[in-house]
Amino acid sequence: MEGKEAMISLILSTATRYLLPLLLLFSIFVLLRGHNEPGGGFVGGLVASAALALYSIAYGVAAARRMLRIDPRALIGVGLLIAIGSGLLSMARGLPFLTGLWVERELPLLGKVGTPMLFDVGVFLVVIGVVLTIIFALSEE
Amino acid sequence: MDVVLAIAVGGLYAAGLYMMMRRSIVKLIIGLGLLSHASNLLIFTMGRLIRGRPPLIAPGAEALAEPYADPLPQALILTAIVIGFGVQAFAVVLIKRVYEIVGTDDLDQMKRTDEL
Amino acid sequence: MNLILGLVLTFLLAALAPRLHALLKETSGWVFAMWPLAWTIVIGSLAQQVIEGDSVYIRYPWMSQLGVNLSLYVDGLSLLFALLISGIGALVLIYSGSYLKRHRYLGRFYLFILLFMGSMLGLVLSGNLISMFVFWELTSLSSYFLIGFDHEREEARRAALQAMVVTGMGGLALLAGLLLLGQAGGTLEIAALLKQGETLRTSPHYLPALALIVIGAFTKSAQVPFHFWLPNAMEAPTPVSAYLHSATMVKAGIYLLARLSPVLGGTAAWQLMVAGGGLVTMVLGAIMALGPSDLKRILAYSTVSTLGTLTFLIGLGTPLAAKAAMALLLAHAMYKGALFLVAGAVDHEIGIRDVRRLGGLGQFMPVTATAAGMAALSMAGLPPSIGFISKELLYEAQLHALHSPTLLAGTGVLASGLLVAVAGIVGLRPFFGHPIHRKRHLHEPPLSLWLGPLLLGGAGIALAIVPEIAASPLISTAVSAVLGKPTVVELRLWHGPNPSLALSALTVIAGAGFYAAQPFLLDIAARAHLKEWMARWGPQRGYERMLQGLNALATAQTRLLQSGFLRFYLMIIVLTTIALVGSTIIIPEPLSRWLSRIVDARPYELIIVVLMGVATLMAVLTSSRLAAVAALGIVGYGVALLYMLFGAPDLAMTQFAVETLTVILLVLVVYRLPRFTRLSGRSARLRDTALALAAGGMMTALMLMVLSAPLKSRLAPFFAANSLTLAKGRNVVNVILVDFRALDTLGEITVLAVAAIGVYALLKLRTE
Amino acid sequence: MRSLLLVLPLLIPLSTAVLGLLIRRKPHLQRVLATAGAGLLLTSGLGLLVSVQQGGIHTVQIGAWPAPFGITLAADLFSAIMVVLTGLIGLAVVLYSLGSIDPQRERFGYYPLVHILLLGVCGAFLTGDIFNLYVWFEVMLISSFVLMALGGERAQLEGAIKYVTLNLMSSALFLVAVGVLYGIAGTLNMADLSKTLRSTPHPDLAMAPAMLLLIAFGIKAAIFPLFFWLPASYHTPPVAVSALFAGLLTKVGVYAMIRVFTLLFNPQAHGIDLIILVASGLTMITGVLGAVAQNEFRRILSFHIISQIGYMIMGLGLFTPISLAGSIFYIAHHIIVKTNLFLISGLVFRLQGSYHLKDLGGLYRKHPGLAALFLTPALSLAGIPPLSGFWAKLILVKAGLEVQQYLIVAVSLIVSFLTLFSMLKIWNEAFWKSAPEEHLTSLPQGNRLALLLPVLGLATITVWISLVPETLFSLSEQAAQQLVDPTEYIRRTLGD
Repeated sequence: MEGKEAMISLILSTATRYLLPLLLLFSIFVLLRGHNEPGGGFVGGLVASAALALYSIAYGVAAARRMLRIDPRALIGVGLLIAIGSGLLSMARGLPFLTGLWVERELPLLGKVGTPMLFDVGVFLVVIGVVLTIIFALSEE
Repeated sequence: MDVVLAIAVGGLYAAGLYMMMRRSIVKLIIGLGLLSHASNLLIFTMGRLIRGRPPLIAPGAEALAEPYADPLPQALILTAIVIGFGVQAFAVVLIKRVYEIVGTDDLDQMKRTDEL
Repeated sequence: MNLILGLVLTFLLAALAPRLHALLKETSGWVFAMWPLAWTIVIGSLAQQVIEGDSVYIRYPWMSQLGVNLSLYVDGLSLLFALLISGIGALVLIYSGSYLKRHRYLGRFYLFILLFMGSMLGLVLSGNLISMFVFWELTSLSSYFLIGFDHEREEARRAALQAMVVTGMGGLALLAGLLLLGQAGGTLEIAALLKQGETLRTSPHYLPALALIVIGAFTKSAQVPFHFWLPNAMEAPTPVSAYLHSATMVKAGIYLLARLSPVLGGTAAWQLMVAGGGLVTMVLGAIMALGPSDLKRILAYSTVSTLGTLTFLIGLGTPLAAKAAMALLLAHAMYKGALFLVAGAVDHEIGIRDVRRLGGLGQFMPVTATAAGMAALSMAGLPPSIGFISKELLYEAQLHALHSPTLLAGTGVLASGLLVAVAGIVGLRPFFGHPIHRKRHLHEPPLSLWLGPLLLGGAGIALAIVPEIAASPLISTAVSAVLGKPTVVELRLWHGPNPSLALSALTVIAGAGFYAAQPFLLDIAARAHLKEWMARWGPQRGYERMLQGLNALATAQTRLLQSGFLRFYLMIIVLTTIALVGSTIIIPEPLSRWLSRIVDARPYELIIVVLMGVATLMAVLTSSRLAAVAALGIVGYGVALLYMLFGAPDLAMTQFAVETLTVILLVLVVYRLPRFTRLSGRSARLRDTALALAAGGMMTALMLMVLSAPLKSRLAPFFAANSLTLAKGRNVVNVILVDFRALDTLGEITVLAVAAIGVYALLKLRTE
Repeated sequence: MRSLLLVLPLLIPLSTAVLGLLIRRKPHLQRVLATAGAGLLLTSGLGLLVSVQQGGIHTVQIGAWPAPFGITLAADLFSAIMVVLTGLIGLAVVLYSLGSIDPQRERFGYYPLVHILLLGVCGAFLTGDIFNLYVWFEVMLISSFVLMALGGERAQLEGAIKYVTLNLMSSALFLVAVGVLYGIAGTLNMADLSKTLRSTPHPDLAMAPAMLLLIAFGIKAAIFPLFFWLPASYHTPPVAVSALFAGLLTKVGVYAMIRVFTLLFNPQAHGIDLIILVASGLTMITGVLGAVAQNEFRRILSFHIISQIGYMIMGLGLFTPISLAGSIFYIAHHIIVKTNLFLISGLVFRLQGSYHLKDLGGLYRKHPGLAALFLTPALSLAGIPPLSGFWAKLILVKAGLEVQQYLIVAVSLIVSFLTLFSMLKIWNEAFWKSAPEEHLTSLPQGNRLALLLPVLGLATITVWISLVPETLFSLSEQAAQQLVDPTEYIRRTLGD
């Protein structure tokens, strides 16, 4: 029995090692394409946190926290800060809060870049922070 | 189809409310879940149903072509789902703690704070 | 203006009184007395002007949008009251400093008594109904604190509460009445209202306003059946009883009735309520005064009787009655103030207030005895006292009343006769005869304790001997104000043999009879179980029952409503919703059209809905927690599929993801909780099913109602047209979320953040 | 400038909260930040009020999207008054918390939660969009959930279950109402909804969402028969939290009710005004009877909140300019007084270690200053003249008499008497009665200032309103005028 569990955990941890970067990359893809295709910060954030949650299952919460380096609660703060900041940029220009500002030229890979996308990044980070805070705390029970 | 959904929403409300009126906190949570599904589906139906025309502007087009599903209720529901998730997560953990502290899942045993 | 400043300064002085007292210590009573003395002088200096017929009227806006001003209106009536308040106030302050010497709360006592004095002055000087009401309530409040002065005794607290409850309820009636009056007259300014008695008496608001105001006045002035709080208020220190509960505050109701009599008076309703109520109180108060043996309670009941007489006279409303009322007011303030202070002095010196255990004190405290004797003379209505003059006037008014003068005079003689006996009991008996008390060191109280009674008692005689100096002019102007027309009153001690004099003689004889027969009468009362009967049926009992009833009602109601059962709360909310929302639902379409709209559904859509239905039923019926969670998840996925089918891929993705996460969370938590057990009975389940189905049905009906009308979205076309061009995004839903309505999303992620903080805190923070 | 003034009451608490989350390991800095944030919020609110009073209704289109397509923030005088009150109560409660909240709660995000609550409240007052109002309600709600349960004591959790469940019912109904409104009118901007609903070919349809909102806001406002969550829970968290809730939360429900039933729906249609009046009377009575039945300081206060909500919606039910002004005056008076009473109950608890009247006593003797501090808001709440509560009551009674609604006037007067009665009960037991045992201590030296300053400050404001009621009343009157005639609000929001 013990051997079987160790086997599963070995498979899981190996799989996770390869899956994690892929899933994180995918989450960023979902985030970025959201402005034009289904997706966006929220779903992207969920994908990323699923990946990290998987990691915590495979290696334990402590390891996941170490790997993440930043406390998920701080991630929430940072995400919120980015979201607010994206709205404040326009105020600096005398426009109302949360007015979209866009970089004129299209950038390679990203396409049109503007503050609404920055806002979505904030959403993305908040979602990761929130889901991980909850899952880590529950797993540590 | 909207009539079918109206009936389905009514059923979800009935089930949700019935579950909320039980004495078990677990049923209470499940009832809340059903209730939030019902509300979201209600708003979705209220925005009127359009089959298979998501509000995505086709490549090359400048604007959405008619007919399209109303994007606004979708955005509202999305917000509502996410808020609902946050609240639900909190509520779930709350009942867990309540159970741990009070030692029962029977809501009828939790009326000390109301008693004279 | 100076008067307003004076009022403000009085309150300021009250606020500072505890501190000042701490500085002044022993002399504080004398020093504080300077302030009312100054008031007396100021008011006195106004007297000349007012007596000449000029009333003083000052207006200072306070809440002018509502017609509330801090107005002052000084005419003869206000003048008489203000002089009594400030004059007696000075004496009482001197007295208190000594009476309560070294009491730990003497500083607070000054605070409340000065607060009271300011309020009482404000009340009688107010020229606006509402500002008068403000002061009216403040007198109740200060009375509350003074009755409960000795607050660690439960009786004192109970008496204070009782006084507050009775006068407070009356106060609210009064407020309503005053506002109605103001509405009928279009102004709250007294001066303006006084000019439109005719209009007001014919207004539809007249009767309710009158009734409400009379209730207010009757509670304050202790008219039967609201009188019971006054004897109980004797829990207050004696100077308070002398000042508030005989000379001034209880007369506020009298003042109010007199003040408004030109406006409200003269009608049959007025006479019935005011004169009738007063008459009953006059007689019953006098009878009840024979009962107790406590000096202060005897005095309190006799005060009730006199207040009844005053009310009766104002209710009668004739010029003769007004004269008698003002004279009696003056007389009563003098002699009753004096007698209370004497009672206090006696209590202070030997610690006894029971008349049965007092006697022969005159040889030890002659000055006090003299004061008591003079006051008793006035109370008994014997010459040469102002009490005699007022009683003669009372009889004259009664004999000249339009209706049943004989009966009225008869009751007058009865009540006055009883009061003669009472005067003997409280004013003479303790000082004459054999000393019952064998206490050593029995001696005259200090100056500050006898000065007040002596001056008041003496004034009762002096005012009668030379009425033209002060009494006549003061009463003339007061009567003019009450009658609303200039009137000259000349008080005389002797106006020859007339029916009134005969009645006076009769009164004295009756009084002597009552005095002698008192023990016998008490015996009869005891045999008739009068006390027990009163305890069972009296108004005091009514008050107690009211409080008990209130508490019982409150408890029962709270137990019923705030039962602690969450499902009961939910049920009520659901029922309310069904009732209110259900009432708005209209069915605009025939059934056949709905059927056709059901038919247009695709088979796979129906399959999803049916599956959702089955899962819902499973969630409800299963006895396994995990099955219920799984069923909830299936419903969620069904919803997501529906979103997918009807053009909402973003929603579908989000729903899938959130549902998965929720199920995981639920599983993590729920499997540690106990299994489902059937907790509620069959009937409860049936009831809840019915309720839930009704609510669900209503929601369906609501949706059908809305769906039957076409929707023309004002917003969707704008988003469709501008999402790409202005907001640079092809996914309109996403553009709405991060741009068009980004503020919603900002709120949404804040909610998420808080939820995470909450979960974390719930799991990690343990304070217990 | 104007658009900045409108956004600041959201940005200040939000930024304060977020920064607070980021520096949660530095408790000292947290406290400074929380205090500064609350102070700034009050300042910005005052700025907004002055600006609105001078320049009329302010609006800003968030994201520069024209109304009704984006979200509009709008501040009329009513909103501005409410924001000022929010700032005031926020500051008072944060100050009090400095002296009373335990370090554990501080570590777990107490101050950020308070500021997010303030954010939700301000958002609700300032938004001109019905769905956005829902979102702010949720922000306020979730932070109140967490504050309610933070600490995890048994009573807190039991209270929280009911608080959470019943408030979620309210949210669900609110959400449904928004969905239905969109299904009828196809718009969410409240000014636009007002226009659309007034010209809709199906005016009857609008009554269903009107009723749904009445119930949803009725639950939040704790009116009869929807108030059960309040007495079940308000006495369970730390007193600073109770005070914050007592002052602000129910009033957001009242605000929303007044806003919706002046702007969106005509309350005189479909007998809504009558429903509101009946509810108001029953709310007053059941609330005050609840208070009479209680024997615990905070529970008495909790039930009084309910009965006084009755007065606030009485003004709405009467629906005259003066009655609405009365409601606004009442709200302002009540927020200050009720918060203060809760804070004072906390001081009493600190001194005697209990909220139960039977365990209390002797405070008048040992702490006359505290007694005076209690009497000011207590007598004001009971409507003793000339305190602020008297004026509030007077306005409403006068308004009621003017439209011949004698029954509700009688009820309001009787209830004010019962309020006095139960306030005197507290006075009698906690202050006059001698202490059951000698356990009188004094307030801890270090925290004295933090504990007393807010109490003193709020009492001073009460006294000021009492002596100079005209200022607040004329403000309320102007605010009511804007509510009665919403054309200006609509014009400024939609910009045409």
